[in-house]
Amino acid sequence: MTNTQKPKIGIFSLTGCGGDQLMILNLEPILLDLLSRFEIKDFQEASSYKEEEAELDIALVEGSVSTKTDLEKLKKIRERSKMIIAIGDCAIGGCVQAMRNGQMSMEERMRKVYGVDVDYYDVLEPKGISSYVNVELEIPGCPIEKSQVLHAITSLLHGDMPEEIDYPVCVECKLNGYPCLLVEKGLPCLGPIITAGCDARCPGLGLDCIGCRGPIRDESNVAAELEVLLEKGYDEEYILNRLRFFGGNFEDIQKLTKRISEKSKGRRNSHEEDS
Amino acid sequence: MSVRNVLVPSPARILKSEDMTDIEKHIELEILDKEFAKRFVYKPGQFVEVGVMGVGEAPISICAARKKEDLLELCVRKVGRVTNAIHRLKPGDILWIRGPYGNGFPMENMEGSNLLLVAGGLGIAPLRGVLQYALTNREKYGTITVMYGIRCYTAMLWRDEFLQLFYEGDKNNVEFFLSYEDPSDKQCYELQCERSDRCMSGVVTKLFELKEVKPENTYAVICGPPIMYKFVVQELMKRNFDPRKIYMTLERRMKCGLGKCGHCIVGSGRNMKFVCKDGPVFTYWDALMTKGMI
Amino acid sequence: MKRIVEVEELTRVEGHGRIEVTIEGTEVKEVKMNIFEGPRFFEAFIESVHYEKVPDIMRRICAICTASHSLASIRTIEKAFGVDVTEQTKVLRDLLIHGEIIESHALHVFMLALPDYLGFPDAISMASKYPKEVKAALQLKHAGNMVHNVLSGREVHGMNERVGGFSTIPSEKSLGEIKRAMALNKAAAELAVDLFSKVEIPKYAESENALMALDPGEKFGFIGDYVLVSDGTRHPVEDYLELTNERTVKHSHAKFSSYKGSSFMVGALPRVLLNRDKLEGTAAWLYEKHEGLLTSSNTLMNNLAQAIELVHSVDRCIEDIDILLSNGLKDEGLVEVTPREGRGVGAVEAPRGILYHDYTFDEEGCILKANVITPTAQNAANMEKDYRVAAKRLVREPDEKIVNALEMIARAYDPCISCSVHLTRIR
Amino acid sequence: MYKVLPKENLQSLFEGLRKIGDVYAPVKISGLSHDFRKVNSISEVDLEYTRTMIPPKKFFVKPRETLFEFDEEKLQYAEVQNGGGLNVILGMHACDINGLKVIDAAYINENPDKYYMQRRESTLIIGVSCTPDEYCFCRSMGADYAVDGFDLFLHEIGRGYFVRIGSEKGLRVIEENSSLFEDASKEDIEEFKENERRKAESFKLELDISGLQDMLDLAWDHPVWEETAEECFGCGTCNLVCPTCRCYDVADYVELDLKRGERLRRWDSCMLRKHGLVAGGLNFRPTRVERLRNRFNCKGSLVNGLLNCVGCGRCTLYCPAEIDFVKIMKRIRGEP
Repeated sequence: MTNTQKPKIGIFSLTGCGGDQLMILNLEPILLDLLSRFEIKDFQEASSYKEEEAELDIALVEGSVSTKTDLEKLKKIRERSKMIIAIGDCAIGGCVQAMRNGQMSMEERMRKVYGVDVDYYDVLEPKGISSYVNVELEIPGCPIEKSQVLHAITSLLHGDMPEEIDYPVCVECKLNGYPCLLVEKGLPCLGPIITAGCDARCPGLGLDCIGCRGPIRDESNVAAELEVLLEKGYDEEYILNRLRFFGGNFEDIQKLTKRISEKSKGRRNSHEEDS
Repeated sequence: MSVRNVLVPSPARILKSEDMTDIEKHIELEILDKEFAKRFVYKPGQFVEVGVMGVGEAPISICAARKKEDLLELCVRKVGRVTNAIHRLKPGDILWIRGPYGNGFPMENMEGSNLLLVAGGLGIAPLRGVLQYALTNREKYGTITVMYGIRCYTAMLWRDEFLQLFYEGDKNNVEFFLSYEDPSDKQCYELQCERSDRCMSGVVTKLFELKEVKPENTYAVICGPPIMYKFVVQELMKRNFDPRKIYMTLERRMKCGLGKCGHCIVGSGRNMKFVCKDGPVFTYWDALMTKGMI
Repeated sequence: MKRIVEVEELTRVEGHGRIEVTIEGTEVKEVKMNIFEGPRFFEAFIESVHYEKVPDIMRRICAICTASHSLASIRTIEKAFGVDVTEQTKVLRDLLIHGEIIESHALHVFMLALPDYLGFPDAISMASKYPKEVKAALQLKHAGNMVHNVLSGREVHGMNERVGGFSTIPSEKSLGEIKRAMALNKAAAELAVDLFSKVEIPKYAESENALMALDPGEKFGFIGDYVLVSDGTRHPVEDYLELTNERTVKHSHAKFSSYKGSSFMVGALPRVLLNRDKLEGTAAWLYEKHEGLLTSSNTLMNNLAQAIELVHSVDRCIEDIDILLSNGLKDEGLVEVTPREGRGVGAVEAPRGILYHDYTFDEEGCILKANVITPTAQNAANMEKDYRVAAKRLVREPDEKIVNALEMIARAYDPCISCSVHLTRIR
Repeated sequence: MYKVLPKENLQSLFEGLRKIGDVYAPVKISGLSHDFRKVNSISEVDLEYTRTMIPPKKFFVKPRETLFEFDEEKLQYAEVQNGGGLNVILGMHACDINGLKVIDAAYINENPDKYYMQRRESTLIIGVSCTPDEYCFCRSMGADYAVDGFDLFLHEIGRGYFVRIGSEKGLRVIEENSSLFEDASKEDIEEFKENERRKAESFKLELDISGLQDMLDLAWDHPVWEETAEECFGCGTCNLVCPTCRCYDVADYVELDLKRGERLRRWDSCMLRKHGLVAGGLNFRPTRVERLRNRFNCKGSLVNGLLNCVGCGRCTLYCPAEIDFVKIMKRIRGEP
């Protein structure tokens, strides 16, 4: 791709806050330079120009699949794209809107928020796009980090797959020499299990990590996080909520939720027998 | 202060970049900095850190004996970011090199002995250097036996070169054996029909059935995928080889090549080794003393 | 003969929506704004979450008005627990929201709305012919984002503003840098006013609009506890349910609002018109200069009102920083919060209009019930009204022209569709 | 030659040191933690500290640094100028000084790392004595006393500091500030000896390291690795706060023009997934079990004749999972 033709790119969003596209627009000083290196075929948030049938070298997709409309749109993107890059947590694991997956049915959500039946709209339980189509690269974050996007884009322009970050926030926190909020203050920091790349922004401001970049797939020890926080005196519901903010679709967290709810059910049952 | 910066690479121009298989290229490089070229003295089994600007570096073993001061031959398999990038480059393009690193094979120690070279797949690359060195210094070594295990005919590296040895090596006291893993491979089958005493289907250790290997006055040199070492060593130990006379070269993540970055560390508290500087060539004795080495 | 005019997918807006107008003969039969952005149900899953982390979740409703959600959420919690914050915190919050207005308006005015008037599909293609305008937009937007970065921790979904104050106080140096950037870019903000006072603004959507905006107190601003209505009334934000009257409609994931049975408008135009006396300096002067253009009956004038707010917010950022620096920045820590059972309603003016948050807490400070009403949801019914008015006026024109008009109307509101799709039912 | 620095002269010495270059010293940054920071006044310095979270190795092997910038069009690699001038680190403890010696062995003795050497040579190290807490076991590791590796070493005594001179550079500091120092009297020497004896007795934590290397070798298949892996996050904190760990990773970054860029290195950790990964996807330490085993083996091994642990206690204190280094080593030895 180096010097011949400009790669054709499309920037799409499914259900989410639009923050990952916005982070691209937030690259103000280099935005025009950056975009000029591509042929933009679709960028709904910033342009009215689109070629709906055009083949794409790269499709950047943000947002979760939360409706049947999302899913159809995603499938069409997949058909026309050589490479799909999921940008942001929504597109990777569903982000905050997946917080109650497995805990609260779509029926219940519809009733609570809209006061109508589930078939009133075409909703689906929110999931990342890799649950439905093949995804070549994931760039995590809520929102994504500009530096990481830029690194990914330059790598791709160069012809390489960017290296993915698969170590936790603790690493960057220590590289910056921030005092450990978990060890020193007993704050419920999720740094040990959350994907780095943010340069430990929150600990740098004295705030415990809430996990907005999601756990590291097949690596994070979420059971240990639960144990550590229980020992520090937090209750199970509090910890689970926290793990779920951005990890509702994460397999190990779902397992943990199940284990805990079964345990508490068991506890309730035995209480009932006692009385 | 006049300390040389060992982390800064030197440019080398690609003279030749030929596909040997779908995933392996033979690359010839000309070292551009002639002062650097002079210092760049290497022996078989050593490796270089090869860099592509903007992508990174990867350790690549040198696949030929040193013939000319500024010339370097590498065999690059496309397996990761850096090697993918190397594959994209064309003659005339620049690679950045550091090295040579590692201990290499002790060719002098082996002088006066027979050589048994056992290679699997890409493992033939460093052994090609050993073979070339021994052939250029033919009088210094006894019988040379090569056992080369491949997956199929098209996966055979330096095919013309090695087929010539396969057919005519005996003239030069080189016995070349070939095994292939895909039994349905027609071309390999034809080779086997032609020379059933030198070629058979199966893993490389099957070749021990064709050749009676004796430990006396013989050094074994092994290179191949990690899984291969155990089985080859087993065969050699059955035949009473001295663990100190079995050489093997290991693969690890040798990021710096200088014993600093720590990625290639291996062993237990009793014996920790950096593969990049203590190796990558080790004896089987080292492996027995160093947990987790093979 | 039945004719359906359709804007298949709105572009240069945040989120996903479609407009469909059904015409029979010369009569406009039906107008629908179909919002097909997926719902996210924030109010459902925020239940049981401890107050301390509520703003962290709620600010993720929207990216472009992330600080507005953040501050609305924080103020709601503080009201519920009776927390008073320090003067320094108040000034910092004011600065933060002005930064957001700049960042959001710069993007909207120059990069999303202006291409319509200059005949380009987007700002990127506009850049070759109008480099000054695009550069101004990017620099101004960058200056707004500097405020987010420094005060909030990052451009989108920052985290440094907390219940009770700011976790880390910005350095004098970084505030000085913002001040410099603002001073350098004031001309860019004025350029926006100049541009939108000169382009021809279509009148096809002209019709009566009821307006609502927060009463900012003494100075023109974006934080307040009372709502001003163009009928001359003033209401505490706690009465927001009567003011907005939400209902669910089948064709949209967003809910539609009405006041006394008819639609109303929130946003820059209502703010500028209802609080015109509170504008100061260059912004006040520019308002007077263009007063004739700024009529409440043409919602397309919203862009000009946004441009005036840009000038105002640039000045206010500088003023706020001067106050902070002259008082000396103090590392005050957060005001201590004692959670209690109860309810709070808080509002701020997001770039697009009034944003309400309403939470009920249990005694430990965990959410029992939440409700959020966003500006775009409040505007939705008024937008449909404008589509209808315009379609009627343009009914004899070809589809293309109607489509273009509908899109321009939609864009004038600067709709934030992502925001608008997670509203709770009034229980 | 031994000297005494009366307490009241500390401030003047500090001013003297500031004339040499920037002074870095332990500063309290949180309830538990200190950090070596650049200081402008002695009042910022807390010499009574127990340990910093990040060891002073950070001045020599930087957490992150640009190795060089490149411009491929021009076939140029430009080294980055790292500092220059002399710096002073005031207040290093014996364990950290000994830790630095372990890194020296790897970074200077063979294939010297230019940047490291430059920084090492341009830094004046002034040690200070300390009091062990319940995490310190440096005495067991033979690292509680610095024999060399410093320029001056200040041992606290009643009337000030008993000063040992470790290098010519250190001697020069004394000479240039000669009015601040007094000759050590018999009483001073006795007090120094007494303090050292008392310190030696005050350790609450001990680890028997005799035959540790074989004990680790024998523990290759010990259940402790799997059990600890259940608790461990694999977050790398233990490595990053370790005064002897020096693994690093390297990455290239290019500008949008795809011609210019830089090569960066940063501290790495053997507890992270990619540490043992080679191209093609094979991982030599695929799970936390192998990684933990490797880390403990590495710490207990003798590399270049030096033990890779100085007993500073940081890895235990700062482990978010509260994994206790000494406890595990004891378990391996079969101690109760």
